[in-house]
Amino acid sequence: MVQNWVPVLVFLILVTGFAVVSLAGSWLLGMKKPRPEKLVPYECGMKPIGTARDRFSVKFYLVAMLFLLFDIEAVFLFPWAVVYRELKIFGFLEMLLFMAAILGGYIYVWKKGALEWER
Amino acid sequence: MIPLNWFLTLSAVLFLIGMLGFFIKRNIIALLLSVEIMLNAVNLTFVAFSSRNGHVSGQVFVFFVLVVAAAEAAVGLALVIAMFRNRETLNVDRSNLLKW
Amino acid sequence: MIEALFFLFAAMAVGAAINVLVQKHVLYSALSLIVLLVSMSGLFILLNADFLAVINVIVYAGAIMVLFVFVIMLLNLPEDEDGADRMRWLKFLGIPMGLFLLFMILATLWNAGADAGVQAQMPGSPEAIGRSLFTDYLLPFEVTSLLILIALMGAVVFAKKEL
Amino acid sequence: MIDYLTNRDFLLMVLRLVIVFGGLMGAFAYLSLVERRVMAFVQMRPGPNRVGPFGLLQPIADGLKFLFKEQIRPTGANAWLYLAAPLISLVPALLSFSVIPFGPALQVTDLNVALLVVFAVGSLSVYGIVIGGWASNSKYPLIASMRSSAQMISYELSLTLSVVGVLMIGNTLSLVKLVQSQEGLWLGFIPRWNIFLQPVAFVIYIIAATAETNRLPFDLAESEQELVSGWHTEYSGMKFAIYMLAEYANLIAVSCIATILFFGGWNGPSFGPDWMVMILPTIWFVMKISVFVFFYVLMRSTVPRVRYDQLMRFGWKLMLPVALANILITSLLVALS
Repeated sequence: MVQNWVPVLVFLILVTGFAVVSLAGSWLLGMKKPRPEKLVPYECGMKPIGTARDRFSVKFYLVAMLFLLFDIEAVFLFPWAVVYRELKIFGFLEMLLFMAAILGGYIYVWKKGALEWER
Repeated sequence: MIPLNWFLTLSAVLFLIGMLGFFIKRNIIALLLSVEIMLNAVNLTFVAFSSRNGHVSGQVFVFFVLVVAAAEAAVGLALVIAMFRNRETLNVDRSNLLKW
Repeated sequence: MIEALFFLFAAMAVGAAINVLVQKHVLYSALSLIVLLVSMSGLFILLNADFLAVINVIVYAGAIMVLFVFVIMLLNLPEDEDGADRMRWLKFLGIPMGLFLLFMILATLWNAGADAGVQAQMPGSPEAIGRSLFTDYLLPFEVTSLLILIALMGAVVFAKKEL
Repeated sequence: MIDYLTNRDFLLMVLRLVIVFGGLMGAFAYLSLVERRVMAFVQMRPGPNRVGPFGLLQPIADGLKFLFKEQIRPTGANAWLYLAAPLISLVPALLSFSVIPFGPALQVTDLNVALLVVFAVGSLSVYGIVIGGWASNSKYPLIASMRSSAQMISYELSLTLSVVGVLMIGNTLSLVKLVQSQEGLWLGFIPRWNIFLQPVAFVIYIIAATAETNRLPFDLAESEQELVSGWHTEYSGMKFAIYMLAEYANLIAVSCIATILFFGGWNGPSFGPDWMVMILPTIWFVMKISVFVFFYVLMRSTVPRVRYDQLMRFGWKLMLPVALANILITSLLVALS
């Protein structure tokens, strides 16, 4: 029901307002005397070497993708768990089949070494 | 009470924006993002009709659209990574090896 | 009241969608798309599809877009290189065509006449969706798992160098 | 519109909202003190005790200091994203409290998908970390943000999957109904809490929640020795305070969900006059949360940090299979019963 969500919206406005006001307040009250040395990105006191925008290992992509895969499975599991008592053993078999395919992918990724972080 | 037409119009506008993005943008990730806009427009239509007809099927379809979008993003971005590795560019007009 | 919320979310969605196209750096486009997704969830709530609204945020904004942002960040992409493409004329074709199609759709919609509004009582609860998904749409549900499996394998093969 | 805004229900809602929000702010302020004091006692030192009796005014002093700190934005940082990242962290973290029932009468709103709302806003909090690290234009924050976001999404999975078993028993996604389903006693003395039915799920949940909130055995993101202070190295003053607030908000939120799902929420003995009957459930709830929070603080001061490869291996190769196995076994038992 839409009415039940109105408090969430009000809460959202309240929270955002609080955060913005506190940031703005500190911007108004806080000191602002920038000097180039002060604004250097922190690198243990040295001058920064090279650029900070570097490329990353493709493993992060694989982790995000595995997450996506299982997130979808979880999303199917929620409505399944809610109606599980009505589906009885039939629902169990359904989900077993679904999970078998997902687990196949999981084992495949495992065997391909996508989950190994120490190289 | 919001008329159904409003949702359909919004959906059409979003779909058009996504389509324009597909024409205008050349960066392959931007193209994928445009596709996501179009998928969302379609999702909105599904849910609007589901709500209009008081039937849950439209919403179940959105579930499947989500899965397809996830699969598309996973494979599409893997291709992006492979392409970037080989060509150091994401401009779709520059990866034209298969043309000749 | 509820109409105002519709216009708020619609304006957010259209603005975010246009911003996806306007931004030069693709990371900003992706972040803008997240705004679009969240406003889309707001629209779903207005349509009484609570469950779907939340799922939309979890899967789309919380997983698919994370994947996009990760790839953009780990490739460390430069700004859009729009300069030297030979397909630039597509833009001049695309915009009029798009506007024409938009006109067509709008004309059709408004000719269809003002329809009844969306119904207040709607089976958008997790229970209703679960019942439908695991009985009527059982086959698509199971095929979905295969689709995910294949997508996963394809993605690993494409993305991992040493295979 | 005016009618709606002066409606009694609406005013009640605003009242609840203000109570919840005010209570949370107080809780965050004093959590920062409690954490430092308890850690100090564990390490045999007094901790902050100068400002007010027992240091009770310390949070106020901290807040004022945060407010008057100098505004710094590192060179080359993306102005808007740098500013927006703490907000993106805090707003979802606090938003989850709009659906958490602190007592039968003290809940901002009751949704039939409340549990998923908490997970949804939790899944958005990754962006605060990623954007914050990326926008700072500094190396440590960037590394930390990639590490930390990969860690968060890995453990978010186990977190999400661990509650499915509870849902199968409760058959609802509404937090109020989940609490109500745990009312009463078994055999007259054992409370009907889900922890006795789902102990494995509880262990997985607690471990995953620790990783999800970047608490100590898993605080790879802010491992001080290697990455200075993680993705918020370049943040100072109020922006840093907002990040800290988000961290505490996440900590309390996962404790609330653990209490609701596994420890019967506000359920507890109820006695005395009417006003006590009304207030007691909230007191039980707050006490249960405090136990979790205290546990997290103790863990922070006792457990050593794990290595990143250990963390990822543990999450993907142990937690995930166990969570899935738990779901399958639970579903089999439920189907047979």
